Amino acid sequence: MADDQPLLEVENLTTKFSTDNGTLTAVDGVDFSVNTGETVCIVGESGSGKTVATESITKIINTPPGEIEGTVRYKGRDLLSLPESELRQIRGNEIAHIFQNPQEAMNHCYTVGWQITEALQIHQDVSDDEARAKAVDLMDRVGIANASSRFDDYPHEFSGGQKQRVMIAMALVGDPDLLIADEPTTALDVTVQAQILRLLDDLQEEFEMGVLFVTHDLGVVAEIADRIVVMYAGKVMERGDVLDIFDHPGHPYTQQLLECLPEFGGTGGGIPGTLPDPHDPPDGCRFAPRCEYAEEACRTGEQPEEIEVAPGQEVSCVHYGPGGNPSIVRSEGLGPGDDTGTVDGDSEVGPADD
Amino acid sequence: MGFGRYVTARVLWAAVVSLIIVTVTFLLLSAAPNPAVQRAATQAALQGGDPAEAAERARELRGLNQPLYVRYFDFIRNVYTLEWGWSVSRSQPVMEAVTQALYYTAQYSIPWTILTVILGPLVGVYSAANMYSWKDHAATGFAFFGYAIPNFFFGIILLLIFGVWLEWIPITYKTGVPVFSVQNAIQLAIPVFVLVTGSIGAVMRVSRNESAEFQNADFMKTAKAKGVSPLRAYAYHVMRPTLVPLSTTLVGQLLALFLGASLLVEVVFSIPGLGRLTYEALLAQDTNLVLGTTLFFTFVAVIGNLIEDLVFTVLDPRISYDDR
Amino acid sequence: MPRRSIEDRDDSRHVGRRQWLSALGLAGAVTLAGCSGNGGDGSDGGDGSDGMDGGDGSDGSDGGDGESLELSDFPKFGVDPLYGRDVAHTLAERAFEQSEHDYSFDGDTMVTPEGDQVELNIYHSAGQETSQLTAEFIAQELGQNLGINVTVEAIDGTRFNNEYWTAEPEGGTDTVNGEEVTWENPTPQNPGPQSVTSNEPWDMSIVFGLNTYPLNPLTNEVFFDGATPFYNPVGYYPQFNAQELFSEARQATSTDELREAFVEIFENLAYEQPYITLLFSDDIVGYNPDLEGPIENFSNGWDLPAWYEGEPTVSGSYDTVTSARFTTLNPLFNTENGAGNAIARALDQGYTFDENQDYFPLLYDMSTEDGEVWTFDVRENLQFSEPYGQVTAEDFVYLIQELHQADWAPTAASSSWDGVEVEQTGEFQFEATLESSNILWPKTYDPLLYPIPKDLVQPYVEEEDVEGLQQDEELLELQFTGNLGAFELTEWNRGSGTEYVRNDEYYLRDIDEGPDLFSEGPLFEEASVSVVKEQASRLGALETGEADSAAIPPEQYESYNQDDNVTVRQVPTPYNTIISVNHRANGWNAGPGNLFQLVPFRQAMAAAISKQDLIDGVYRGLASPHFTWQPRWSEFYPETDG
Amino acid sequence: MATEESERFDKVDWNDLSRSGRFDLSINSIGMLLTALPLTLLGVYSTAFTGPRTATFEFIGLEQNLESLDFFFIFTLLLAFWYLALPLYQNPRMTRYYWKEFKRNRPAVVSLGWLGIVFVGGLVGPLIMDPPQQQLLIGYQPPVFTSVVDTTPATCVGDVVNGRCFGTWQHPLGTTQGGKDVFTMIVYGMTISMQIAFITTTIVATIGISFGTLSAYAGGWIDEIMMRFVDIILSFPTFLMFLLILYIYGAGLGMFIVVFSLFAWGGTARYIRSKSLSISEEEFIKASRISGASTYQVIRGHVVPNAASSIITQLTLLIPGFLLAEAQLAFLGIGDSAVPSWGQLISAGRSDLSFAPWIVLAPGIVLFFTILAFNFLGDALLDALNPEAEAESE
Repeated sequence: MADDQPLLEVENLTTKFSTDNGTLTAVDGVDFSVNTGETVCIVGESGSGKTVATESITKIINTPPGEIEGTVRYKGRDLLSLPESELRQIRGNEIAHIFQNPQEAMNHCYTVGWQITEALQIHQDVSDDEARAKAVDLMDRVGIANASSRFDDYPHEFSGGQKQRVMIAMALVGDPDLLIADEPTTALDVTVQAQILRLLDDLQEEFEMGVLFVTHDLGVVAEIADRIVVMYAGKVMERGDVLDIFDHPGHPYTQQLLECLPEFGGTGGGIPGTLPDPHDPPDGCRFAPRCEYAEEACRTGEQPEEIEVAPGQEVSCVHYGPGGNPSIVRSEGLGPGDDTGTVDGDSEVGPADD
Repeated sequence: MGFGRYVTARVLWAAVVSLIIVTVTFLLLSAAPNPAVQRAATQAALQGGDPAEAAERARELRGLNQPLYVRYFDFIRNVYTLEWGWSVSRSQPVMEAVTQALYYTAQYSIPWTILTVILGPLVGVYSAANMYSWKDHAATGFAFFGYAIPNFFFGIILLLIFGVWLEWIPITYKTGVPVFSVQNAIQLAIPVFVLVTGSIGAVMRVSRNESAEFQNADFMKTAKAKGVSPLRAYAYHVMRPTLVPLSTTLVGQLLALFLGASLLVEVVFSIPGLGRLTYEALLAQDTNLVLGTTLFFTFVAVIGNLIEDLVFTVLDPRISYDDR
Repeated sequence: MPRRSIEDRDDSRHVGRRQWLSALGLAGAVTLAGCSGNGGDGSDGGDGSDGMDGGDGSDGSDGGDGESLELSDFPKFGVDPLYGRDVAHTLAERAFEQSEHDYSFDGDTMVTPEGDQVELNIYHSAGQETSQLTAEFIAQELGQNLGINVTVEAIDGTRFNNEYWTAEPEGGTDTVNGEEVTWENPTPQNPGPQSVTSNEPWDMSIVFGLNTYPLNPLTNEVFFDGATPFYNPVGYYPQFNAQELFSEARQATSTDELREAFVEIFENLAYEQPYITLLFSDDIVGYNPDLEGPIENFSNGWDLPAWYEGEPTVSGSYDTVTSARFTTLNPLFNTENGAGNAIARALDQGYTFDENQDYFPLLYDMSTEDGEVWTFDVRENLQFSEPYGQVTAEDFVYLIQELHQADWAPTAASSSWDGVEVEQTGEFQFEATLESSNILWPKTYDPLLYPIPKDLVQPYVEEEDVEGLQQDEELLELQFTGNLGAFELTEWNRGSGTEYVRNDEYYLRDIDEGPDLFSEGPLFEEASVSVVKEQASRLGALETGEADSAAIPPEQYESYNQDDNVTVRQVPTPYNTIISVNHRANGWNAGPGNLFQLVPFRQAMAAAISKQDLIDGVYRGLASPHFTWQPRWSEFYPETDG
Repeated sequence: MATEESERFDKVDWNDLSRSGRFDLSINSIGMLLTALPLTLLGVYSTAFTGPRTATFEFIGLEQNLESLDFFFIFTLLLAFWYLALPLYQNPRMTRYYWKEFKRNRPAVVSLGWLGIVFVGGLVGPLIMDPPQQQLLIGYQPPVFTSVVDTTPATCVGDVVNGRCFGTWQHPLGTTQGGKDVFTMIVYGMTISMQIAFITTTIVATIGISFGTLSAYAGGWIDEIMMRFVDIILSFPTFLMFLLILYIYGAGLGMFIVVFSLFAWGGTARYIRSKSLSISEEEFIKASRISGASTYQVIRGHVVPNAASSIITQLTLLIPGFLLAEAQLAFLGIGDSAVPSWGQLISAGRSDLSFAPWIVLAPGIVLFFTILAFNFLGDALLDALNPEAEAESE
């Protein structure tokens, strides 16, 4: 695998679902990439298609009813074109997944140890004792007290936080190179959340993994993300380095997202309006109906191309495009600790909303 | 309260239940006129003796004139020491009659139970796996067909077609045939088929509904993410949780079917099994044999329920023993 | 007085049939517990008073309205001219006059004194298709021709016997034909005068058919010897002097004299219809076509050892199917016909009757001069199995004296040896003296004995241990038979039947009487009797050759007759199909009095039911009309027509 | 895809709750009383005053005779009408909702149609068709459109063409050995099946519900004893017990129904208990308790209606068992042979299967369809009536 090539490269990923009332496109031509040792965060409200995107990478989504197009190059191989049997070799062994709700994530009828060693033994020819030893020390590593005796306990005998630790152990038992974490801490209370995040961070270095982290909580993003990809209604609005985006968010949606955070000087208000209907998404920019700077151009044609507005930072917004006036949108001064109070730039230029 | 204590509690309870049922049977039968006494009376009358006195002697001979509770106690003593007395209508000890009949019943009920316990859940999970597809409708259709068609009706038709017309299977059941021979398999093929179609329906339906829920459970997504193959996912991750609710209904279903269905299949295919033994014992009003067979079925039912409880707790670790 | 054992007539009775003398033929396969009994009526012989000589039957005096009906001595009711609505009405009206309550006809319906329609019930054996159809046909005919509303009810044979047919014997006295008659020793079948009744009331029943004893009609005195015979559940009071006629018959010293005496008895029975006689149904038996030996005669199967399949060489097996299980194979206590057949395969009895009803000696030859003293000459080549050695007269004498005549052992044959003096007169000879002469004694089957080793029975006799004797393993599994049976019993599986293997030293081979094939007998390697409950399975087994013979229901006679892999034989039976009408106090529940007690009313009922339609409809023509207490083919049938 | 907001079973209607005092009966109960009273009077009259053989309606000239079983059957019909059919009419929105759910399951609709036929046939049949008459001479007539070799029937009603006797419309499904018309016997068999279905379900439902709710609400050791008693009932070998009782005290359809339903309510009781335990945990029960509703009102107003959907489903799945048991007993020759049920017909025709198959096939297939119909109906009810299950599998 050439060094310069990213660990995971997703191009034009599209996932559609055929339901009773027409086809629904949850992910509509999304690209992103993850390098080894890097943590990429996909951010967006729930229903923005971020979970579907991650689950389409290794085709965990059931097809039918789902259809997945585009290319997902992992270590140079396009996973989507692989036959199921080969893809199965990669799941759990090369690419691991942890999910949001640890309570339901484990089968109540089997011991925790059995479920962890299962992940290992279906891929590698490892004897039971070896597998047990590896699992126990991993459980220990993820912070489960007296792991060797807890190995034979059942899921209902663990707390939420412990269960998530077990899930992490289960994911890492196969020494994966890429870890996809789909809102792993959302269901946990805040104190446990912090521990889990720090654990993930340490493990990332120890296992030299790439981490694709999905969350809607910008607090979490700030803490662990290297790069972030902002998704809305199935499309990428903005991507870039975490610090750049937090300092000077380009896309109005990102700006509003950041405003929701009190510690970033936002007023804590929510974003007016609701998500568009995925069955027939609006023309032009997906955020146009809820965007205060929306203009006629925003509501026609396709989602605007992503334009590099700063080194490593791209935004998909008409105003930055050719003939657009970025000053309308681009507002300086919004950054950590700076409380200019004013919400946005000179509001008199763009019509508030039509 | 710990597995050990729980098991003993259930076993004790099983013994109490069997005692109650046995007592009810005893009372029912002792209320019925005893044919042997009547026969003795007519016998004596025909020989010019005094019928009343002969009836009294016969009753004495059989110990029927002692007070009820004395008869009841030595009846219970006999029951639990397995001396079930002599069967008049079969001229052999009741115990021997029951074991001999059991030998034939076992030959078809063991394969029947195994097939039902294996095929039932498999077909159920399979049809849940491709819910609402034509495969699902076919499987449910088959299950309902088997469940709905009266087994004796189905039996006589199959016997006519395969026995009389095609002559593939013997019409009368040959007892002399060695148990594990092909000939025995042939002659038991149709009875077992009739019984399995009858019992598989209920099991299949329960397993289909139960496994449908587990199919979309989160741990299935985890399993897929771990790279577990669909086959293994179903075999382990869906099957075992499905067996939990299934086990409660499974044993109950099989027991209910065991006496009824087996009796009719034995009558239709002239298999000298336990069902027919009970039926003929009742027709001949052979008190000892009726009690013997009732005891047997009671023990089977009671042990069945016991197994059901134990299996239930073993299969589903979430159930702790205190709140059972 | 000879006593009878009651047992069931299993409908698959066909080959090697042992003619157990049965007073009661169940029209169904329900086994009735064997209860043999004695005649019990100390008939003191006719006192010569010339009571109404039954036969005159002349009408005249009690002529009803409409043309006066002339009844011959031997009237044949239920067939033209004595069938139909008018004949039935005339006879019924005669009965109305005799009865002190004024029943009458309101148009076509018979009405009680209060004016509502006469309603009676009729019982038939539950689960027996033919029995149900017959009952429904009778109900229809009585409805049309006598305007009686009959409800048909099914009942199980055993329960009918216990609750309706028999009763607690009470005794008592009553006037019969103007004479005082007392019931000295009442029996459950004749508990006393008409005032003594069974627990449950009933009007009519076709549950039981009775045996008419064509071989030795003398036995029929058990039914009709006056009002107090051993067997009279319906409480029939004969109006002719039955006792006198039966005692005359007993004096007869030759068959002609016997026939002479019985003509009058049977004419009276035809006239008085104690039981409404309907028909004699034949046994229809299907056989494997290449089986040589079965005949269409009452003694079908007596020469079983001479039967063979295909070539007259020892080969193949002879398999039969039966519907009812065997309760016991212990020869001393068995009273079932089906089990009788199973025992007969492995153990011969004293003698049998060949196809022209002549005595054929098996174990012993019987001879007599005066019909009172009978000598039994036992064959000398008879051997029990080890360790019991040769069969001698001592075995038989010991068996009779210590078992059949002992009161502690209720053996099946005990009623046959009551009042018979037995004495051993030689190593292979013994004599029996009867209380009164009976030239046809062998034909009553009373002197028919099973050979039982003395040493086997002795221990039980000393302790009078009945249960031990009944449960003895050697007796139950017929392990003592030596060379006394055509086959040896190899296995008795209680649920599925019996299996036998050929007996290589069968004694019959070196006797000189009988067909020459006996010298090779039996010509089958094996034999089996399997219990198959489902009639469809029995017939299926016959068709596919799994069974060599099986009983066929009348309605399938036609189709099996044309089926080329089954030959069908019609075997006549002595069992009749009758309507028993309850003369006793708890009979006739339609209104006051009891019209069943009146002869003309019973004649009206007999005339109201078309025998031919019944035979064609239910029995598919495989039965013959039944007018008096003898089948048409019996020597003692009153007429010698056709 | 949230279901459109409809008036839900478990909606708490406060004013309705406060108004329904103990004696203020809903019109359903009033209707029930008004119709059940004359019925009981007629019943008393028929059993006490008329002789065993005179018909009940003789005083008005009808010669129909009602046995005690018929009275009980009519009573259950009234019950079903007032408490099942009428409520569906009373709240149309809910009915429409359930009908929409139900319609999706095509086989269930077909089976509902079939059961409708059997129900109507069972009720109206015996009134318009006189009971099957035995005519010996026309035994074994083949069904219409079919023919049989002419030696089978004694005489052929239809025409005989080259050795084969053809069926006629006079006996659409042929005749039995005794000449009884199979079609009439099947119609009469429908009445028996309906009687079995309705009466057993009523008995099982009443005992099961009362036992279940009582033990759920009594709690503590009472609940323990009751549940242990249910254990005993469940492990009773019912079939064997029936054989025993039957043989000593005689078989009759009434006896069959009583014995079988007395042993069958165990499952329902246990089910209702668990259902009412789970329902009583729900908030709205606590809410109504706080507002002063007595235990009776809580059970009557909330627990039973909520459990109603599962009770109905459970019962429809019990009925096939009873129908099958009756047919099995008839086949064994133990059933009451005077009762013209399908089982009796199968048993009567079984030995003629090889040459007169229609005698067995007709009732067998009808019985098969009826049992199948009840199964499909039960399943469909399970999905349609059970909102939670519906939401779960969304």
